[in-house]
Amino acid sequence: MKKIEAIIKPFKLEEVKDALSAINIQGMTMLEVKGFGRQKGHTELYRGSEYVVDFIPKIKIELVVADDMVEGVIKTIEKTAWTGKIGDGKIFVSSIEETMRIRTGERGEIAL
Amino acid sequence: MKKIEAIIKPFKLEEVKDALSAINIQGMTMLEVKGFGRQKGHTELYRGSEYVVDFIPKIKIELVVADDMVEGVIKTIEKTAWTGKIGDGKIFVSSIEETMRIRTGERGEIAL
Amino acid sequence: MKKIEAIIKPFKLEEVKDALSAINIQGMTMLEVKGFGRQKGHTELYRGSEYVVDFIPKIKIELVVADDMVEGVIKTIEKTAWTGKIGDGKIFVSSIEETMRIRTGERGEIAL
Amino acid sequence: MRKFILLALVALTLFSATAVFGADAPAPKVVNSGDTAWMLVSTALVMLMTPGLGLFYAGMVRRKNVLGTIMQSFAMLCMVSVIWVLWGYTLSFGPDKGGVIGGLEWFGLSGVGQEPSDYAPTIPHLVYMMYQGMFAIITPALITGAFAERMKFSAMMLFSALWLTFVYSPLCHWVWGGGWIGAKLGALDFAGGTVVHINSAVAAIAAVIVIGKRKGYGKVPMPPHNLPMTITGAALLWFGWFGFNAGSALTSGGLASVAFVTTNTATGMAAMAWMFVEWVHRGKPTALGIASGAVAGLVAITPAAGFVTPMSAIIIGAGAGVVCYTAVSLRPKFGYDDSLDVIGVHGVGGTWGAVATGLFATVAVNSAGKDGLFYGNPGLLLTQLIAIVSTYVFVFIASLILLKIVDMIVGLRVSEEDEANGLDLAVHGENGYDFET
Amino acid sequence: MRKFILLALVALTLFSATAVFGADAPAPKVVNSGDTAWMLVSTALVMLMTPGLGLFYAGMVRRKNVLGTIMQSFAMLCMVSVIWVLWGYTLSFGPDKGGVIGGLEWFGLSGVGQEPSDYAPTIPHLVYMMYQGMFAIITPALITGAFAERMKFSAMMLFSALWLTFVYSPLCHWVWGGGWIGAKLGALDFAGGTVVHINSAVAAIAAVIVIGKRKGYGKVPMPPHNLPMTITGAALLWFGWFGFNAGSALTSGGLASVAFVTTNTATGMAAMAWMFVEWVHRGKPTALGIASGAVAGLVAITPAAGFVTPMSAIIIGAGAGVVCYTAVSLRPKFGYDDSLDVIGVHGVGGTWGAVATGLFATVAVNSAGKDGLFYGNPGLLLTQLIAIVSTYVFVFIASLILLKIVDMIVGLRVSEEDEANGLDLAVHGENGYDFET
Amino acid sequence: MRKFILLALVALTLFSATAVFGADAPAPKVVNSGDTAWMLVSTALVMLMTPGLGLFYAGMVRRKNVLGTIMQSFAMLCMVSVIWVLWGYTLSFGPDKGGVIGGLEWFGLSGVGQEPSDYAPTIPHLVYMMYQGMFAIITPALITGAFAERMKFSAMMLFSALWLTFVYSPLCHWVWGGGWIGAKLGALDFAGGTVVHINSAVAAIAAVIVIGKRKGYGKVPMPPHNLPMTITGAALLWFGWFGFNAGSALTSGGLASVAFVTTNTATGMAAMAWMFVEWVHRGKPTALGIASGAVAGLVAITPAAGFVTPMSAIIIGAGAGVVCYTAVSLRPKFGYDDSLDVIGVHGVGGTWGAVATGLFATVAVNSAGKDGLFYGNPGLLLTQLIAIVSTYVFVFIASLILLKIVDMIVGLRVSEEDEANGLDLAVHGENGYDFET
Ligand SMILES: Nc1ncnc2c1ncn2[C@@H]1O[C@H](COP(=O)(O)OP(=O)(O)O)[C@@H](O)[C@H]1O
Ligand SMILES: Nc1ncnc2c1ncn2[C@@H]1O[C@H](COP(=O)(O)OP(=O)(O)O)[C@@H](O)[C@H]1O
Ligand SMILES: Nc1ncnc2c1ncn2[C@@H]1O[C@H](COP(=O)(O)OP(=O)(O)O)[C@@H](O)[C@H]1O
Repeated sequence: MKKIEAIIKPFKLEEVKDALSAINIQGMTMLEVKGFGRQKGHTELYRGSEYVVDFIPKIKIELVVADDMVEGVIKTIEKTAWTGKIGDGKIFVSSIEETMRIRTGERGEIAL
Repeated sequence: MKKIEAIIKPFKLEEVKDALSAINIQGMTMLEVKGFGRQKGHTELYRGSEYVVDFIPKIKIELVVADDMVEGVIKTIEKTAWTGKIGDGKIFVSSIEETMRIRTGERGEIAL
Repeated sequence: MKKIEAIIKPFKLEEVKDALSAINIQGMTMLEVKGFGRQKGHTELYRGSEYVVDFIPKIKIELVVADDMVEGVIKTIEKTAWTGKIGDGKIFVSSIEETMRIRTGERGEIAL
Repeated sequence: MRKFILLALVALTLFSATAVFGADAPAPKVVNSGDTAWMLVSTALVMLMTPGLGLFYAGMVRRKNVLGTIMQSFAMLCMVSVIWVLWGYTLSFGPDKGGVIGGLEWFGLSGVGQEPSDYAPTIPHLVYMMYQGMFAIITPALITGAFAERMKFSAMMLFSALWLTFVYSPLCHWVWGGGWIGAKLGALDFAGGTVVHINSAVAAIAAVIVIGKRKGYGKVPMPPHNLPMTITGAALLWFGWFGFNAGSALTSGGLASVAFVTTNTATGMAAMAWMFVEWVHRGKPTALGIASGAVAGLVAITPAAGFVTPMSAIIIGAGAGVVCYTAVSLRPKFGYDDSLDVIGVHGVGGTWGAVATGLFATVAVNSAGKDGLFYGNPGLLLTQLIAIVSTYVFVFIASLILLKIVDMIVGLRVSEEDEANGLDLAVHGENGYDFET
Repeated sequence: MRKFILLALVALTLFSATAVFGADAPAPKVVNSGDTAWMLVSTALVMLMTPGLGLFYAGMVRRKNVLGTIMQSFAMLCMVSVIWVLWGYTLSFGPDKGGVIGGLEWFGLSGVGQEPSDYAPTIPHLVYMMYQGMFAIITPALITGAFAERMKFSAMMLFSALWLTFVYSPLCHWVWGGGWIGAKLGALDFAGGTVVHINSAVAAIAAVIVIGKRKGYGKVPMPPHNLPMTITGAALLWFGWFGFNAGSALTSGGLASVAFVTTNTATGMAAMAWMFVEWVHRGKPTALGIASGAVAGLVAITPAAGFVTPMSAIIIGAGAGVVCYTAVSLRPKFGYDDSLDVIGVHGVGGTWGAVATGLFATVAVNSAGKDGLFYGNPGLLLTQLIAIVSTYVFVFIASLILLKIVDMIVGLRVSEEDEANGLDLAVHGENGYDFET
Repeated sequence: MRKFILLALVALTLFSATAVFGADAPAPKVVNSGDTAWMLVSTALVMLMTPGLGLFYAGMVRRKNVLGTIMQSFAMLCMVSVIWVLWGYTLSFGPDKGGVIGGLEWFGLSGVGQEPSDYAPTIPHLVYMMYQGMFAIITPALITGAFAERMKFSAMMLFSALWLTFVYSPLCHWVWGGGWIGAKLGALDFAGGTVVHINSAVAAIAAVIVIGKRKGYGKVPMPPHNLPMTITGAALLWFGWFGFNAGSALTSGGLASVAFVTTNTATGMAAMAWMFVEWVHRGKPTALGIASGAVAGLVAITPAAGFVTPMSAIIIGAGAGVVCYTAVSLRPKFGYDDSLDVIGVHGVGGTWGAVATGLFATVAVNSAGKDGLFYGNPGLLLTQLIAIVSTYVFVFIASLILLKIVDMIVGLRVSEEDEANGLDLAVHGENGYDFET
């Protein structure tokens, strides 16, 4: 099993989620994060002064999937989260060794 | 060392934390997330209209533990986070290669 | 590629981020978390009663870097996040198998 | 205390021989401290409604637009405060020019002083002017709910300044300033059903047609980001509305009392009605529903407040809850994106209130009013309908023209990217909340 | 109004032969514009207290219950606004029937008009009615703090409607409507220590007994989710309470001033007292503490406000801060779950205030009052105690019965799962905040 | 106004056999219900400003200090409410001792009762006392913005109690209590430009010098955590300021109306000016900017409100927006950390307002006032400057001394660690928000 972590622009969440549902992804977890990267932040104003805010609101999606799903998921996220502008985000893939569904105690891919 | 990530129902946090403390877990990190899964979300109302909210508030607990603790932790979480209803959540286990305690610079299991 | 997760005290974020920028880290993701550890929480007051709050606000920084950067990043975080008091936090390192930049579709270290 | 002095004077005058002023002479215009106290307070209360509206609206938008939304109301308070004393008041209430508009004689408040005016013979003219100014402030602020989350701030400001001058001021003059609707036609509008609510809602119709929908409207959910803020706003609106409606008596006494009671009663009833209809319809009573119902009730009772009995107010309120609920719950069926339901609440509620005034008004409550249909006078209903329809037509056309002009000058809408990122950051360079540090 | 009097006086004096009214005749009931202005404002101020209470309470609950909590107060404002004009006012203040209840003669406000009543001879009867209505609104809203985070909304509504009819209305009649406690026994309650605070707190006792604890109470922490909201609510309560207490003079003059000053002084002192006691006891001065202390002070001074000197108010306030702090800090020791300390603040504070009135009242402040124990009249203290105990007994039994009835009809408590998920989503289908988009 | 009628009647009765009181006798001091109603309301409005200020300030600090900040204002409301009735009022307004201070004759309000005083002959002395008390409450609360996010709560309390006694009370006496600035020098300060705004800002200068910068100031961003809260606070300030300025007429009539109108007009104009200057300077109109501009306008019009025309108010407002914007945008250039710009807004705005009073005042508006430079009387400007400079010198030195004393006794500043963790948790043992459960 693999864990896919995708950092995307917040307003793309709905689209990405729908596209993942469409390729039969049944579970995922989402959280608000702040990103720092090439998209260099923006200036905010405070009583006539400017200050740079480096961290930009992003959404991170985490999904654990069977190995053979990885490529499909990555592609789907790439397609739907893409705007072509700096800051579209990243996808990271890593290994998951064990999974359990709390409700049933099932383990392994069946628990996803 | 292994990292255990558990996604649970928010109102179970206190119980899970206490049970983990009881089996001598000395550290963990918790964050608010939103989950999408078989528990299919709920409808919310807005001035006479209904809309479906797919993402449900969940709590994610992350703990890094020595390999021999993994099974005990999983069991404990399973037992205390369980309600038997859809949406009880998942546990994912993955490998951690290195750990450091910032305060002391210690590395490896001793740093947990 | 490795993923470095560092849990630090919130007021150290700015310093850590600046130090990481200084060693040429181009991207990272940050999120608010709550930590439970040796730093045993604090008491809060509510109308004459005290209750213990175990979870303390922390910041988690996640960065994925090329393997040869790991040691430098860890050192930098250790140096800047350090106060010497309990609760300075942890650094965890794990493996990332694949990375993609959504904007360009690039994969691997070039995508970081 | 005062009574004793009066008694003493009476006793004295019993021996005297001359009268100060005859009973037949026109009522002298003297400032009454009690009336003035009430009108000063009412003015302050109505002022508070605009920031209250800002909270009401801002709680319903997405987090990324909270400042952009709250600021639209706040900016109306600031900008119209200045416009009103310069040219707004004189256009609306200055010496009548053919029933159409006020003259410029009172430009910059020239001639508007501490002495009472004909509009309100017991309070300083300045208080009357300021009280009316607060109505001029909230009316364009109400419109902003329709195009929330996508309009340029510069366009909003320019449009509002023009609209205040070319739509609000004439209409206000027609109804209250000696113009044709109030003085000649004789339509009743106690506190602004036509001037404030129908007016802003019809401008809202024009705006949503011209400006178009929010990106993703109808596809992605756009949940309110802070409902406690919205409820707080509704509470401040209710509180301030006592000034709006009971203040419209322009004196402190029986008429103000009636308006106060009808306002509170209709509002409570409308909130209950909306809540129960939604409960039956959707299975749950909502917090946004009860708050929205209260606002619908406040809107509907506005034109009627000083002309109807408290029992009629219950019916007016119940009607408002039901028809406004129906209107907003049908909104998704229409193609337009009236973000915060200005049309459904202020348009529908305001129209219902104006019609209801034609039904329930009675001279038993206010001898300066008229009897409505249910008190044997069908004529008033007709009058009310003429006033309503005229307002619709005038406001719609005029607002449309102004919007087109503004669109040509500065463009009405922010870029797609700015809309996606939110107005707060894109337009104002600020972030509503930062809970991290 | 005043103008009319002057004109009338002039007209009469022209004939110079007869006196208008003899000095010995009962004071004529004429509307005074200044008194009316103050009472209109006071009514609006008391209205604002209920949403203020909603904020005060809602900030203290967990996030998942914020709307459910704020809505309980808001719904009281809406529902009681209607009930009051229909039957609440006449039951409370209608023509007395044997000292026990008001008759139904004023059902639907029939006979309640723009002329003054015997209750307040210088303001329109409608204003008096509405002012009293605002008290009837906030009293059941106060109770909701006791069963917050677990009661069904439907049950809360039904209970409140019944309670208003069968508990509030009679008690209010006894104390202020010509019933046995006020008119016969002669107990003093300037602005509602018995009628509002003890009343709601005793109902709260009944409620927490019947409804039981929140799941996890005493085991898991239930921290307040938004203390700035609570402090904002406390500030609005303080502001509105000027209407509550100083408005209870029913006129604008010296008595209102005294009540205003005693209210502000006792409140400041109680807040300081609570804060310092907690500081000593727990090592830190808390924001919730100072806000709670202020509310305790407002409660305690309520029955005494128009009967005591500002210096006595300092003592009353200090007492309130200390006894209420002690009461709420002992709460965890008792087995009951009074979620937001209605009993500790309103019950204990209200009782202390009613007793203190018996100690500190002086006719030097208010000639319509009485002297208390410290002014040489131990009788008043006894009278106050009788009033307090009678209220305890009546309200407790009656509330218990009503709760049992409601429990049988709709059930008092939400399901365990709904309680875990929070009232907002489960009962109202809404989410208080959404800071993500 | 009413007084004039009465006088007229009296004059007439002079032809009759007996006169009640001669025209030459001093005006009788009788309570007027309308004036009293307005002053009761004004007092309540000014009270609301202090929690409003708490919100205004607390929204601008970081989340970890929200309670610590809001509580500083709330604690001022509580503490000064008590101090004022004990010794603050008598020091400020008690019988004059050599133009320097009030005597202790009215300690504990002895002799301050329901009858009018010489300060305000138509309202109860108690109302005048309480109205002034609300000014004494907000002034030290204003200072807290300067040292926000780092001062010990205990030190803040001690400093404020001393400062109220040794700085506020004398200065207030000098200007309004019969002391040398008002009664002898003849400087004009309608509602507190000197007494409230310059006073607090100069104390703020002393405080930021003594207490030093926040850790990280100028290096790490310290963004406001809740701007909707700040805007809500600004709105409450605006609302309450009607009591502050129009209430300073001490009667309900023409003068109050003028002050009301100038206040609203200057505020709207200042907000627009600030917003547009920032828009030009930084490219975007900000929500914090428009709100700050409104406060700057309120500050600047304060000393002038009852002495200038609405058209002058526009100029005063525009000036306030521009100069205060300039001042705060230059702040980072100065080495001091005035956290929430007390100096830039209240110091600069208050000074501009006091100067502008010397320019624009006219007896055409207020016969009890004076003509300013632009009405041919350069003397007033000089007088104003003397008053301003004297205030600067006295307040700066006295505040500095008090701060040093407090520093020696309890220490002014929290530990570095407490500052890093935030005042809420470290000092008050509380957490502002908890959105998790
Ligand atoms: N090395 C990294 N490790 C973790 N997160 C990263 C890393 N690089 C980028 N990110 C995340 O991805 C987001 C987008 O990256 P950015 O460099 O701004 O643009 P792009 O994805 O177009 O190259 C950042 O805001 C950050 O959250
Ligand atoms: N494949 C997955 N990857 C990541 N998170 C998941 C995945 N599946 C489920 N989750 C998380 O677990 C939660 C519970 O899953 P759900 O399918 O609703 O119920 P159950 O755990 O009872 O099968 C989800 O809300 C989501 O946060
Ligand atoms: N085993 C662990 N797994 C995950 N997070 C941990 C673990 N131990 C500690 N943490 C995180 O690190 C933070 C600091 O740890 P703590 O034990 O308090 O102090 P220290 O780092 O000085 O030993 C905790 O608040 C928690 O967020």
